[in-house]
Amino acid sequence: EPGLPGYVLGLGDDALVAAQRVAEWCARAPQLEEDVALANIALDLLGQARALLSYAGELEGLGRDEDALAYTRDERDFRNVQLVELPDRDFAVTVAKMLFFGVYQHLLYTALSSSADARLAGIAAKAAKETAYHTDHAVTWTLRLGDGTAESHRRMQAAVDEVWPFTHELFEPFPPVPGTVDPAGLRGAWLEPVERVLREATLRRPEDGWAPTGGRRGTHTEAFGHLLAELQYVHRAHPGARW
Amino acid sequence: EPGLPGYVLGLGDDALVAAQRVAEWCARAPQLEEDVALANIALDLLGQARALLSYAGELEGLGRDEDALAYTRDERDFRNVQLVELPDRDFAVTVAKMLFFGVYQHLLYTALSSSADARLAGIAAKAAKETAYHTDHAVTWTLRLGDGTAESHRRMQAAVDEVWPFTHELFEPFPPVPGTVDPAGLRGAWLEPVERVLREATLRRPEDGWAPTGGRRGTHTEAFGHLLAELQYVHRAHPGARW
Amino acid sequence: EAELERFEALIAADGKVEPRDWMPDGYRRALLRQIAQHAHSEIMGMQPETNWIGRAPTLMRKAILIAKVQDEAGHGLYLYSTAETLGVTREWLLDELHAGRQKYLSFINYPTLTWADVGALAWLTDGAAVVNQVSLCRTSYGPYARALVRVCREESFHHRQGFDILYALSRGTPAQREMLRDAVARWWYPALAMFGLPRDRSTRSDLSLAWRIKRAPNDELRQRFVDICVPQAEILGVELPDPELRWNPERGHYDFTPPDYDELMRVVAGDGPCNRQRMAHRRRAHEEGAWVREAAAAYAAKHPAEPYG
Amino acid sequence: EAELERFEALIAADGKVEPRDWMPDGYRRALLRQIAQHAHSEIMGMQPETNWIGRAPTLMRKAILIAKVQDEAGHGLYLYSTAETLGVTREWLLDELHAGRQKYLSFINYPTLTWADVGALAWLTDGAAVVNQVSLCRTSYGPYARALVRVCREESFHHRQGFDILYALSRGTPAQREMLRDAVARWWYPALAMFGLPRDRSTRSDLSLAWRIKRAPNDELRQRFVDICVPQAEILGVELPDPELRWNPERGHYDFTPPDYDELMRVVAGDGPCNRQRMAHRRRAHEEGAWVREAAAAYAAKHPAEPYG
Repeated sequence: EPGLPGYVLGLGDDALVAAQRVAEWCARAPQLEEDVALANIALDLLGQARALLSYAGELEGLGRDEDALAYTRDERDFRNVQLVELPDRDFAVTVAKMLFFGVYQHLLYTALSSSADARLAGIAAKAAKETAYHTDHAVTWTLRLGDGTAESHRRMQAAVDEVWPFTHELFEPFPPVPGTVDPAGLRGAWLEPVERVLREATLRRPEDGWAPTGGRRGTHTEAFGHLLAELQYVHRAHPGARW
Repeated sequence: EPGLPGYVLGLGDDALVAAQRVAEWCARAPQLEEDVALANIALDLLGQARALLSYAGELEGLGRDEDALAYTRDERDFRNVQLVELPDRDFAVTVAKMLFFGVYQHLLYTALSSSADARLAGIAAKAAKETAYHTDHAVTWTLRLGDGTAESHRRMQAAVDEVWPFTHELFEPFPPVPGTVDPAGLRGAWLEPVERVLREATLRRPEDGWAPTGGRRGTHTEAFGHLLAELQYVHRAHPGARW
Repeated sequence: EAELERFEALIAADGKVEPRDWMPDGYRRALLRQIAQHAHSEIMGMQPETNWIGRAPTLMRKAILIAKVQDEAGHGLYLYSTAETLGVTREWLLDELHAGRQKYLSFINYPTLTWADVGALAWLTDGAAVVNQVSLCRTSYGPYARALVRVCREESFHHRQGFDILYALSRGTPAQREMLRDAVARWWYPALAMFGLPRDRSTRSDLSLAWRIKRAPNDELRQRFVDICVPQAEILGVELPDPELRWNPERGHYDFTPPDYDELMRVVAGDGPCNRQRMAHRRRAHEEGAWVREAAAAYAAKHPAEPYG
Repeated sequence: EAELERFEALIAADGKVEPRDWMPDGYRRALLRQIAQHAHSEIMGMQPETNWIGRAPTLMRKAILIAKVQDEAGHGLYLYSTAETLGVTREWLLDELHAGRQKYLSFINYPTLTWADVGALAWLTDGAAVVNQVSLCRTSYGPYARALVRVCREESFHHRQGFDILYALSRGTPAQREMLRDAVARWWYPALAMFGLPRDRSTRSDLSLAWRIKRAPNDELRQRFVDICVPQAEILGVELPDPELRWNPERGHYDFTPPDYDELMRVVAGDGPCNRQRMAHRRRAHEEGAWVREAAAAYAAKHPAEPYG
């Protein structure tokens, strides 16, 4: 699904799935400040998801609103990258995902905020500000965990190693569409701050090698189906109901 | 919902939910023999569930088969005891649930195998044999964990303490219905082997006190809704489909 | 003795006690118990709600629910800081909570079984909290009074959002209307019980009133709450689960059956449906987060904050 | 030397090598690699299937799937015992697996994304396994040959059940038929790749054939599998994802595009979509179960089994 609708849908799904995962931390974060911060980030991501999915639905022209897109598509129709769906078994994994994904989103939204597509530019301009905060937050925690205790260093390195392969998919080329920004051009700008933060956090930057992919074409990890079951269950159990 | 249909439905829901939980161990049991044994127990329970739910559906006379009952009822319509829905965070919890529930099921099915209701008697006779094996298995593990290492003793005692309060609900009286056995009469017969096994396993028999209840009236624990989301998702996502 | 007189005069004049002021030990203890219970209730109260974030049936409802939980975490932070003005640390307060020596509101020990519970919980228990806290805004301890002004504003927003969830259900499918009825039936009494024991069974209450930590008796607040709820329930078209509930023109209030205070005492003592689950969840989160907090402390020790400017 | 001659004569006469017989080191190594890979594949292969036990769309399908997974665990047990006849322990075999030094079949490193994958996985990969194992039933090592007879019978049952899942989908809703098409398209090549490298890229294969550990070359078995699948795919009304697939009357076989062997090598080397996930899951289960195994051992040491009679 190339074209603007597919592009916007992909970004919307990224934000939706990331929000669902981050929100899993609510009421079980390592400290109360982090309950507040993670809920805030989940809210920002969910706001982005709603704006993007609404727009994608309009572009598509089939009468699907944000909820129809979020709640009634099947797994194979979701276009998010695999990185956002990875299970957050450990707070360090959450931090690694937030760092890699946050920097990516921030670069992409910043570029998109001068898109010729005014609607997309507007959504992106707001989201660029939000993701600047998310990135700062992730950087802070990467430093604390990487350069904290031996245990936190070990966990953070393991998390970086685990998540790194999934960052390649973020920069897969997108066929040129007016108003969009091809993420393929952003990897250099992404590597620079990410490598700097890892270095400062005394963490090893993983080798590039294995590069799992497929999310943008609807091929997800096995964890994703379970996430969808949770996300969509109530909505699906009451077809056609309004809430 | 008194009467035979409600009685049979409750037993069927017990078996269904217990099967769903036990099957969660597949491919992650502590050893391969246990993968086989737990899959076997899950299968037995699922078989009981299918027979009982089919019969409950016929008694009810609304044209609901085993799948309609398992997949399209909402949380508040399930009649299982809360014990079976408790999450199996630890193998010791699984063992404790299997011991307490297995002995209960075995007593009840044995008594029901001479029910005046031939259909129920038939189901119960088969299930009585199966639950004898489940009980043996649970006894073996209770002894091993209770009288194994210090760590396993600690975990097994914690599991027994955690699950014990939920055993009271097993013996709530059921209004007299021809062909049924009131579980309220079974507690003495249940306590005898259970206390003996706990003693032999060097485990402390918990005090009776807190006695959570409500499952038979559709009031479940918060874990149950998540179990249902998993159980019913695919079925609900394709209303009316045949599989 | 002069100090006690000055303190009592201040209270009598409806003045505010501030952290640097002298205060009787009993006052400090009662206040700390009150604020700690309030703070703990905010963070424990997140649990029945987060149970539904993942399954919220629309994205807008999901966003509102996350925002509510975020507010509660924020209130928790704010109220722990308020308690710290009394010379304790958040760490100590959490230890007291985890050890079961300090309490949180009893309604939190009931389960949220359907989506309608999210609405009923907010409509009824946040509604009850607002009635309570509006009165508490005139509490005699300055930092707590100021904290409550902010908390109250957000709680009243939550209360309205809860009503809105239920209103949508009341206009929905038969299954949704049944969900609404069922949830309200289960949450009505836990909400009524939030106002605590009636006068004749509550000894602490009088002292708190005398010191103006609390500003109205439990029973008065409970009546105020019932009087507010009944017309709202009529808008929802939902029956409150009390056959004795009716307008009493002589009193100018609704008559109602009071909560089962024995049940309340059992739940406070630890034997509600979810006490063990809530405490285990809370302790697990705390224990599993220990390595993160230790890392943050170690990092801060290695990297003292840069001086400003 | 006399021993080697006797061994080779036995092989040439299609006799069975038994555990107590002398055998060349190379034979023992090749055999162990084969049996270990088979055993590991049984237990690792449970993972893509257990992923769907919780969500199986009918209770009958759920029961069949649990039974299948149970069979696989049973095969695992049986095959580890078979490997033990070669003088190793199950513990050592598991350590080799966990350390990544012994392999399992590559198809297990692909994800099961929809319910149809459960059917496609069984129809295609169990189908391929049957073709392979029917041939292996005549393997020269006695214990393995006897194990395979039983394994084969159950695999062929699984294969038919997989087909039955897909058949139901093929008669189902448009969404179900699309699910079927999609799953078959994704599992076709992982199944074809199960037969291993073609003759010109496989050096080990010749030796295994010479020793009659394997009884037919990879390419021959792959062709046999394709010839079996095509008419079954026609019954399902599903297109196999190969535009070159067509009957070749001269060869009396279907022509087809072979799998991407470079991809196969990458997946075997560890870079399939799910290698890391599968290994992490396996190691986690093993580690989290350590205390249970230790308890069982401690109990057994305290309570030696009662003597019989």
